[in-house]
Amino acid sequence: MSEDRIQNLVSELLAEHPPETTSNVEFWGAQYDKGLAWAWHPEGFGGLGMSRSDQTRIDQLLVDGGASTENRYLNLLGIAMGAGVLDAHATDEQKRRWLRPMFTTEEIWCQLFSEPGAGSDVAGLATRAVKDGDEWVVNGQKVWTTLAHIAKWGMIVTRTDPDAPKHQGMTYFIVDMEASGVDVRPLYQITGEAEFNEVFFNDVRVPDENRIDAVGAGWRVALTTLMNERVAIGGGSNPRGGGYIGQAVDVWKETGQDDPVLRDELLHLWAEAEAARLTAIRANQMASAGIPGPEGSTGKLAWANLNKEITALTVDLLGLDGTLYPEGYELSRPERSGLHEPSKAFLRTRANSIEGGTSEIMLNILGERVLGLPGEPRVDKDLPWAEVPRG
Amino acid sequence: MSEDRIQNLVSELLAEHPPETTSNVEFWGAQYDKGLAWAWHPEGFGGLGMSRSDQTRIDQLLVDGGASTENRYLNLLGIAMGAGVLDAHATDEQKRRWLRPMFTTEEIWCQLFSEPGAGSDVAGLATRAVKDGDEWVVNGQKVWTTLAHIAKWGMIVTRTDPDAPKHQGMTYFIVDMEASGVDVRPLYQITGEAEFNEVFFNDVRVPDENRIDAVGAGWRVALTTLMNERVAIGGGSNPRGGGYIGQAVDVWKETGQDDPVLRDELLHLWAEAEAARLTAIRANQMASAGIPGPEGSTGKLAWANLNKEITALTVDLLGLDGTLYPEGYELSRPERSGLHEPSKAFLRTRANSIEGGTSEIMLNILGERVLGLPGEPRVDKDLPWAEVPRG
Amino acid sequence: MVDVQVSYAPTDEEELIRDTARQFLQDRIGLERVRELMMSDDGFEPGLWKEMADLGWLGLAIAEEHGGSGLGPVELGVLLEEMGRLLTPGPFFASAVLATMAIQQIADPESQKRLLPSLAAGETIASLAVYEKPRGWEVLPAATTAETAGDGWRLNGRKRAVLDGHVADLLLVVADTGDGVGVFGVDASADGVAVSQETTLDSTRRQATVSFSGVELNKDDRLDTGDVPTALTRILRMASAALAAEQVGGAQACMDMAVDYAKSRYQFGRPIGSYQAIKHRCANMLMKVEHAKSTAYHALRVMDDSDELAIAAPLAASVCSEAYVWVAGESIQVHGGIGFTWEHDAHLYLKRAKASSLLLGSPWHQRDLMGLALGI
Amino acid sequence: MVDVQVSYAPTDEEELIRDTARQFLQDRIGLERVRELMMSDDGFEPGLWKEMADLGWLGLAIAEEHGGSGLGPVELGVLLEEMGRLLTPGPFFASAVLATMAIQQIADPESQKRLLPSLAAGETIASLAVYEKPRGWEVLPAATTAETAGDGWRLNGRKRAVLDGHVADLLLVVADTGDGVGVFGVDASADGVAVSQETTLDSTRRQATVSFSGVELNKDDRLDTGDVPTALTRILRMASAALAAEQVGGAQACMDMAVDYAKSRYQFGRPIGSYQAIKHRCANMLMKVEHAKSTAYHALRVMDDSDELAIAAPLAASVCSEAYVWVAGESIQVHGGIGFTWEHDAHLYLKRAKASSLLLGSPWHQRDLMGLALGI
Repeated sequence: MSEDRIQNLVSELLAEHPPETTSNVEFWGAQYDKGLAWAWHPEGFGGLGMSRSDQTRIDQLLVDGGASTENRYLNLLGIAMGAGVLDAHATDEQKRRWLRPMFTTEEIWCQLFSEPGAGSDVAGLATRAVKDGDEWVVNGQKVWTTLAHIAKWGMIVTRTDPDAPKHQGMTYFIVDMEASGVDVRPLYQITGEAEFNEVFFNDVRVPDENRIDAVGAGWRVALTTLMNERVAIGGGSNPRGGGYIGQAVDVWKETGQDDPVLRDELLHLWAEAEAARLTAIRANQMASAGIPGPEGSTGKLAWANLNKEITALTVDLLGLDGTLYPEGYELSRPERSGLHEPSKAFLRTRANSIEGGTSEIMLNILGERVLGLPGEPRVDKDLPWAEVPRG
Repeated sequence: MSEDRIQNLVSELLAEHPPETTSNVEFWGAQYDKGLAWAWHPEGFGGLGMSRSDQTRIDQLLVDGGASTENRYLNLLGIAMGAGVLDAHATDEQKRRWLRPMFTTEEIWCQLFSEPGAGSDVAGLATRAVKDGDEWVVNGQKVWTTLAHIAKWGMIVTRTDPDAPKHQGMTYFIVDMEASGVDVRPLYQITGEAEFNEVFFNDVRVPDENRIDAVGAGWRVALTTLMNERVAIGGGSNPRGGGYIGQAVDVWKETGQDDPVLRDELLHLWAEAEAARLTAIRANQMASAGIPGPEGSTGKLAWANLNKEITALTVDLLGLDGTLYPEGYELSRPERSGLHEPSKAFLRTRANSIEGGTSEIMLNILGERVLGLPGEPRVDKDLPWAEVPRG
Repeated sequence: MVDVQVSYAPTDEEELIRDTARQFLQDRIGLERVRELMMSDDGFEPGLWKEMADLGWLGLAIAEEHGGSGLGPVELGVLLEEMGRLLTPGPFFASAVLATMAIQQIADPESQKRLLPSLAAGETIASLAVYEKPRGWEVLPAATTAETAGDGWRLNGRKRAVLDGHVADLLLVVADTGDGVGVFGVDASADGVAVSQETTLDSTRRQATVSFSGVELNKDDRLDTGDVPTALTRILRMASAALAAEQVGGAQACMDMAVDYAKSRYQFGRPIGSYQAIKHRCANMLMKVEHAKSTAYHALRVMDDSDELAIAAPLAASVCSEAYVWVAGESIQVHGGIGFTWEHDAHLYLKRAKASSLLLGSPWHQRDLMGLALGI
Repeated sequence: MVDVQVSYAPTDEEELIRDTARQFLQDRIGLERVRELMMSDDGFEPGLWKEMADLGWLGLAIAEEHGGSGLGPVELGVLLEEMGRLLTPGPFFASAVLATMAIQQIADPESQKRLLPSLAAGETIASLAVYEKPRGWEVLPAATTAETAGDGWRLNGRKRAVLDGHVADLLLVVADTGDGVGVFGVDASADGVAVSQETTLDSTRRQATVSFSGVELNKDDRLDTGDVPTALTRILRMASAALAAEQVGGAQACMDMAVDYAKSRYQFGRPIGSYQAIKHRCANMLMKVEHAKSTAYHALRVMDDSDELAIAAPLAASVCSEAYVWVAGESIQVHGGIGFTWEHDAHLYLKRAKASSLLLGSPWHQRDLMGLALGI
């Protein structure tokens, strides 16, 4: 789509709704109505049938024009993942109902996949949904749910046919997080903070019109969600020397150390981090040049290892002071923040190799999907879900 | 058995066959005849029905008396493993035929288990033996065979029933390495030396009287052999600072280095090596105290890793000189030697994590047999051997 | 290089101590209770302390003439290993190990007779105040000074990382007298002593920063006799060996936890312990734990051989510190999401492991000491 | 810290060079032939050298005015990556990379005009004689001396690790003139020059020790102009970046070999690549190879930015050296017994990897240089 047309549409939007005199919610609403929210969506659903890269340009122009794009963070799971799911699987009625308030952040979204018994093996999930008239009755427990405590809508995958093989018997719904029977509790972590929630469903009634795609198509919809998640996470590319390696270097300098052994460890990690950073940049360049390659697949794994090693070294650099925990432990909800101070960062990053796909799963994916190595013998694949051993 | 009796028997032997005036072969023969070869064997087969620890005392007394026990090294595979196999599985005729010349080293023994297609999965071996009258006709290839080029007898496991499950269709023979159709070739390694051989069998005829235990009992006999092997290998316990870590320290000192980073790496490996060494000592003490524990099971794995890391660091300590290879590469048979010089040691030790059980297999064994973790799903267990996928 | 031979097979008495300790700790101060103390202000339970005294634990390594059981470092190690296994909170290590060793190694007979019985009886909680710098573990020279005042002393300075200093009655303070370094027994409640508890990475072992401003001391509050620097080196070696035993217990607990979970947790229809990624990790845990045990057991058994201890103590400290931190971290990984939650115990061990590895000298610092002893 | 932006996506020309090189090397000097040369006395095939000259490879990075193709380090890197993949033996790195870079960076225009054309044409094989010490990679001060003799020079000294010095016609010798350091072009066949080939860990890249006793040189045999120490530092950085590209090719080959074997080798009725122990190791190979590529490609693209090269070159050298050594070693492990035999190619790569990691500065030495550039 032509630069001009995009330029014009954005100028129009900015002229009609001057950011400085317009509330964010109002502005985002107008942006949606103009089809500048998800440019690649069809007209009427926040888009104009343009390309994803067009949206990048639009956002840039909006930022230049003084408008806020913060909604993409405030409602990350909705705008980055939920919208993709609706675009690919929802009816027009459903899109009309949900997309606009999602984009305006009037309605926050969360994702309800993982369960205590279904971590790496998400498709093993046990939360049941049973049809009752034109409603479904949901019972079960979800975990690791960010934003659940402020969310209006939840994307939930449920087990609707326990006698079908695990990947077939699932159905996907949008559940009202304010409905009765939904119980959201903070899930406190190693740091004492609760970034996540566990969500309990007790006879929660979900209207059939909130079902996404067909009964039994839940796994397909879930994969769309996860695909969009991978895009969302990506390789957070700090500038050189940014992130936790930068913090480690700062600590090294501030504490005026000169131990050559620690210096080599620091430089070793600096080199590994820079290699991972350059790899992310190279991967983005190759992707935009349309040259497929494996560069893009290693980031999550690399940064999980690196963050853990770097923050551990940073605590070591503090020496005796590394045995202290300045902030203290108090069970609390964290406010959104950047880098943690070293000892908290050391604890928090232990989860990097678990959250969003364990490193073991990432290694399987690299081995099987990228290198084409054969999978392991599966004992659960064709069994009815109800008969899969769960210990 | 009483100290006195052992004392007397040994004094007798030494008196009747003064080591200084008796050839080793003659002495070892007399030692066998007196039942002082494998004290725990029954009388008439080199033993007196004593205990294994009695033999340790006997050997000590013999050494004190100036006799040589070098046969235990010259014919290691025979005396350490073959004898155990015969003791457990052979007929009296077979023991009479083989034990004495084995002990005197007049007949050297070798072991024929591994095959190109059967490494970690020894039980997958494909060397066929087909009955023909009261002989068996053997065809196939064995690899990693030490001493085969000087051996008279080989302990070989063969496939006699391809249609039985892999562990059931095997039969064990003692094969004459001088028989026609046996072709022994040196197997050159990364260093250019050939410590091992590959052995080809082309229509080699083995009399049925050389069969050990029943037809189809080959795996059971093989396990006895491997059990005795584990005992033989054990945890080679150097004195503190001995072995390759000692060599690394010597290089550090001789080259008069002071790089603190390399020093810490050296000390790190020194500490790991000392920890492994102390563990071997503790394991032996616990074993003799009759206290079962896992201490004894980690040595092979630990030393494989350590030897590789230590020799790699030693080459690094040599710096620019580490790019040289003083001995040069010449395809040759090595003479029995102690420590290799650093760059050859670096190459040779790469095999430590492969030979005698790969580190992956050792980790499986530790995980499953020691920690009791469940095995993996097996796709080959109950299939007829002939139908097991081999790619 | 000499090869010091010692016997590692546990005696019946050691086994008895182990069983009793494990039973008592499990019943009396299991992880549930540890969590309560962990969140409490001082993380200390006087009742438990009294019971430990009655069990003879506080005087385990104190001579009978001073009211102790007269047992040795090996028995002490067994106790510490069991405490490490359950993260037992409180000043046991600070008072019954570190401070007690310090008094035994450094104090004159009179002072020992005066102080040790009340430590053994649990009436006095003592702690060694020796560190001053935020990093690096060199304890000398001391910036804290003790100047003569009348026939006594006046103490000025500031010490950090005083273990459980917030509940200590008696502080053993290393100070520069202008005429060499001395060790002073200071009543924590004396005028001029200010004790402030720090928030620690490991809430089950607290620390305090203690400042001394013009604290008046009597003549006989100076405890040291003989060569103080040498004694301090020796005390810290002995303490490192003792801490190593505690670390071994913790590492063992993390491994047991991980292995049990790997057997019972199913994903994709199989116990996760049947996957090599998990199985091999657990096997490596086993190897590291066994190696750690070997170094700790060895160090505890050569406490009286100062040449050997100079090698064995830093060896044990570096090997056990690294093993514990690694096993505790990998145990969380084996547990996956649940291992990262506050409610699960895995993180308690990681925090203890990491903090312990920096308490008496980091692994690389200990390796440096070992190298000096080895002439490398 | 500045963030230097460059483009990594290969141009069509680079792809063309890659395809041509891979094809030619595979056909002309595959691993079979490499093994023959490896076991030969000088490991050098003049015919191949001539063909490389005809292909324009020897002058790839030499200006057209001097008979070269006038291409840059990026194209050179592509060639080296392909050579590394097949362990191409011979003096390409020594002469067409290291010595050529040296002449371009250090020699006066006259000397460049005199020397470069014959290097580009393959008529002269040159090698840089700069190292003197058995360990450590500092090249200055030089113990080798050049004293004025008449209007020429007299050279005395000994250089080691002269790459492929046994087939070199021209030796670029760094020597102390008493008035600063100079670089001299020495005819390898001149009187007083003694070249002895060493046996190397990596038989596909030879080294010689060269001694100079009273070698008479003409005035214009002194090649340097400008600041020699700075130029030498720069040359070794550029060479490290180039070597990194070669290391990337070798690491990639080891990974490909291991992955292919893991797919085709069955044990216990399954391809060994279906076991996590093997699969995860291969996945880690992939990560290390991709990281190595990123650092090498970056360094090759910032050759003209000396500030950035001061960081990027040692970064690439340390990352690529460690990646190659690790991948080559793990590839042997994946192959099991066969990977350890002489007949299999795996060990050839391990030897190249280990030797290359120590050739221009070990990983820790390179990290030290990187740290100095980073102010760490």
